[in-house]
Amino acid sequence: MSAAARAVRPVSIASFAQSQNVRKDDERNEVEGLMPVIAEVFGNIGITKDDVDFICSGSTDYLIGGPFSFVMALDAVGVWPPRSESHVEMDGAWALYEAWVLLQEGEIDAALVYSFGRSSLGDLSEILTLQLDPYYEAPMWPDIVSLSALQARALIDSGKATEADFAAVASRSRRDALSNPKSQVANDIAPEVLLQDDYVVAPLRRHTLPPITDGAAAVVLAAGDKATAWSDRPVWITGFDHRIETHSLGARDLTTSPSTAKAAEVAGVAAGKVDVAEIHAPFAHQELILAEALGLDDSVAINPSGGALAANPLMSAGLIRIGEAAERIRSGAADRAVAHATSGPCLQQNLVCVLEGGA
Amino acid sequence: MADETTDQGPVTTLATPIRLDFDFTPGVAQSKFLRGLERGEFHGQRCSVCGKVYVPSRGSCPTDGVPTTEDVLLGNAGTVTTYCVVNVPFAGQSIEIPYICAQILLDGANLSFMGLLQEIPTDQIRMGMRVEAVWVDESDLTPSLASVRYFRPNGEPDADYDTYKEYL
Amino acid sequence: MADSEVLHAEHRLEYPYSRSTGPVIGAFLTALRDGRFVGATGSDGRVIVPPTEYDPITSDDVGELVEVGPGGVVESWAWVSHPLRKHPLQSPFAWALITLDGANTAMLHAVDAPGPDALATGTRVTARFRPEAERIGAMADVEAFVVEGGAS
Amino acid sequence: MAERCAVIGVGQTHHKAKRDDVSIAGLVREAAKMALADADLTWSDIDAVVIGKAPDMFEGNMMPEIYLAPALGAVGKPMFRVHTAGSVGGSTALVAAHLVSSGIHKRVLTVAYEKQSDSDAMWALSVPQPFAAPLLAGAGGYFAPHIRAYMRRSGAPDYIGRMVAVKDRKNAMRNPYAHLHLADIDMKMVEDSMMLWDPLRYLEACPSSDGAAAMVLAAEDAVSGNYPPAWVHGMAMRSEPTMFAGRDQINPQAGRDCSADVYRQAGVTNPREQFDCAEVYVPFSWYEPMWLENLGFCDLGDGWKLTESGATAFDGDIPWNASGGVLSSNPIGASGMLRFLEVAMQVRGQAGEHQVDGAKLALGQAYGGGSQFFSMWVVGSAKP
Repeated sequence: MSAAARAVRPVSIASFAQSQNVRKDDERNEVEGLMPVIAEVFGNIGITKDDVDFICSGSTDYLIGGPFSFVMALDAVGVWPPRSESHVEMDGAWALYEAWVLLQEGEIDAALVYSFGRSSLGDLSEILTLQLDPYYEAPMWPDIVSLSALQARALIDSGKATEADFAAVASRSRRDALSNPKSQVANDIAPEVLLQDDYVVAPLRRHTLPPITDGAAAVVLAAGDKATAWSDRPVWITGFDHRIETHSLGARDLTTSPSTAKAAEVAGVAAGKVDVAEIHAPFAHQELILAEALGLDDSVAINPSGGALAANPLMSAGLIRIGEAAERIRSGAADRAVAHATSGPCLQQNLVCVLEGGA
Repeated sequence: MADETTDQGPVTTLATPIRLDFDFTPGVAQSKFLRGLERGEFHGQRCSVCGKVYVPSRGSCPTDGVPTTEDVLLGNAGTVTTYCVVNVPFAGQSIEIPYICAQILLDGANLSFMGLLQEIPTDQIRMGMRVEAVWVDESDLTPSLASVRYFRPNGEPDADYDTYKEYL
Repeated sequence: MADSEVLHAEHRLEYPYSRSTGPVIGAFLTALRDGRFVGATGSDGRVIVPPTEYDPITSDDVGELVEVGPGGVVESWAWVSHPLRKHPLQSPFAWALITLDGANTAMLHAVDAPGPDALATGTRVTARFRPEAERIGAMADVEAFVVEGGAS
Repeated sequence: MAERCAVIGVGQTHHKAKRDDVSIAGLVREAAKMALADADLTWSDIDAVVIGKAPDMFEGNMMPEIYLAPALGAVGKPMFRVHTAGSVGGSTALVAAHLVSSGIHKRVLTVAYEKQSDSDAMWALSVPQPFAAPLLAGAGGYFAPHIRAYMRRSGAPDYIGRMVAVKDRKNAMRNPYAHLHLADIDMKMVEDSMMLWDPLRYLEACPSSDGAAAMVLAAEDAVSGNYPPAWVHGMAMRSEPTMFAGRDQINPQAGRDCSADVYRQAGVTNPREQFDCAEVYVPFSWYEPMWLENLGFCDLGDGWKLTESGATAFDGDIPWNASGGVLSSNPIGASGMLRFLEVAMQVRGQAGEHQVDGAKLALGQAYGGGSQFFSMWVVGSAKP
């Protein structure tokens, strides 16, 4: 792979901010929700919008039900004088990837990345079906919970996991979320108790599902002198890749995540000990598939933030994984971390980012 | 492949109707503007950094990226900065063509918005024309731009080009 | 301003999309209207159902169309005890990935079964088509799959 | 530090009001397979895929990279989706080019498309939302007042727009892929066409098209294909806020800054002299003189004089939109990429009947939204 041989320019996660994750942000529009997050991500390191050379955002029009929602959101930054700016109709983790690519060229040294979305406005079980094949699948309106349940069933059938394993993931995630002030769902309930939940779509019980979350997040990336000037302990991106699989669920092995494994290989996850992993697994069983694909063993602290089971703001949940992983390193709790983001039904597309603490 | 069972011809199109329902909110700042319309008033907001007045404000100053917080009550009169005459029918249109769509800069505001211009033949409209809002009856006022029936000339002399050329 | 001053409204996003199918999807939908299934041969000879213009892995153009089904095997399934308003069945049912006889990939559809105990991975099912007069050339021409030899 | 990047393959569909012979996947594959063939490559030679299009509501297919990954040879690879409004076709190409110039990938396929006949462009661009202003003017009604303001500011005579409308449609007669082929087009035909948004007539506005565009971009050590590569000499994007006090919508600062950046990278100090041709996003005829000024091909206020002189015609000294441009084909999400692709064709010498003789250096420009988003690149036959 050319990427492995290439000299990677060190880029640091210089700052991270996220909104309070809530079930419904009932008052504010996208701009009003984003402004405090943008102000915080700059304020953390004492810079302004004039200190970044590039801006990239991630969002989707279908959450608000109208075209060009990213256009209005840009007013939360104030791009005057005009800025080099781009947008992906993807999770903010991919917006961060685009900014990282530009920083690799060495022409610019800092970028703002942000993402936003109110998942509460519409019915996600209907909206997300529009991601599916528009001829064969979307017209039947198969909801995301049902599709994830097909994956969970395949995992159980394969003998790799049980419903008790799913409950253990959910229990641990929401218990860990008790120490995350930004989380939406945090509690301490034993797996045995969770297993008394009803099925939503069997074999998925209530606790295996992510919450519906409104939220936004932002990151400042820095390279060169700015990376060291803006942080006493820069958090370096040392490996970064993303991969996609075929769309047809019936042509995939749903119990594995080859795209995650490939991205992990290119990003060099196995090149050192992983202390922390922030995995974007909206459904509890998906963490098990992803942990295996990432090659993580029991020594790795998975989702100390609580992960997507504690807060799942669509279009930001992946970017937040990168930010949360970076914060573990910045605080000194970890030296090397893996962050992951996903998109599409049943983990179709996956992104892997390796972070390491520096002097 | 051979198709011996039908005389309908092969399937070439697929109808896939899509309907999604949302709970929409315009946000805090735009709600203030819309509540103002409900009272027959134009409310703008001033940016604390650059001092410009936006009507409506969507919550932020687009150039400074900070919240607009100071409420500004504007008057009823303004200037046509530019316009076009709509001659084309399109879906959702509710006015008989031809009619005039004008960019209107309210006095005291720093941004124009598009409004319907009536009570003037389409060939007599001019850039710089002074206009005023005509509101619906008080009982029909709603938190929506539909509360403004239209704008019409207010009889004042045209504004000098220099006074509005910055807003083109 | 009091919080209650913030406005809300229902917003409906609605459009009657009309999609041209192209030759391969069109052939599959035409076959459905005729009460049968076809698949397409992929680059390694695997039969893809439902067929796309391209192999789902290699992206190469697919080859000839071949008849498959109407019976098949459940590869995975999920039991919906409370159907959503747009689901194809309004009484409890299963979503399933079904590999039709003669196919090498599974397709998504609904299975009408009396209860979750009637289904397992590996269960054989068969298509229950709508009456010919109601078929229009769409996935919904198959009302649902049912367990082979089952009561429904 | 940046690696050299070249266009080594191009492909586009026949653009039509309704491509009712293909699915969405079939449409994008038509362009992508043509680009691969031009580069003499197959799907497996490609390292990554970058797609772009305008709002997902055109097709009612949310985040379409998910559905299209296997249609575009992306299985097991990185796949990316860009959306920057009308400039998206251009910015999609730029995101793809950066994957090469950053040294991350050797060969990247980039595709932009719109299959807007699945729905209706007017609907999808202005989905009515609660509390929004009543739909007063329709799509062209947004731009017509700015055209009037340009005429006032520059003193341009009213026939300039008609000249552009005729010129671009005549050019389209040389382009077999163009949507509109109006053999009898002349000034009178434009003048007789319906006045839609006074001062804008029907034939001064772009059509609504289904279509796709694709390019293969490669690093210097991965160049292949049937024609010489088109080397990327400069690329830039700029955005400014949609609405703000004192915004100049006729000559937007973002467009000026974007061109200044791309000219600096390409060593261009006199665009009219140094470029052999340009493909510029002109969806309404009057945007040619406006963008001539914004892009520095002439002094402020003189754009219409350049158009009137015939300089931008196919046989002029700086042909603009030899392909027929957006006025002749407008698959919205792909329209920007078509500008970028057409200039690559010109400097590779593969533009056929609309080839500008000896084209060596050319500018591609795309803009979007209410003229607040810009993307541009400069390509040349010589290595940068």
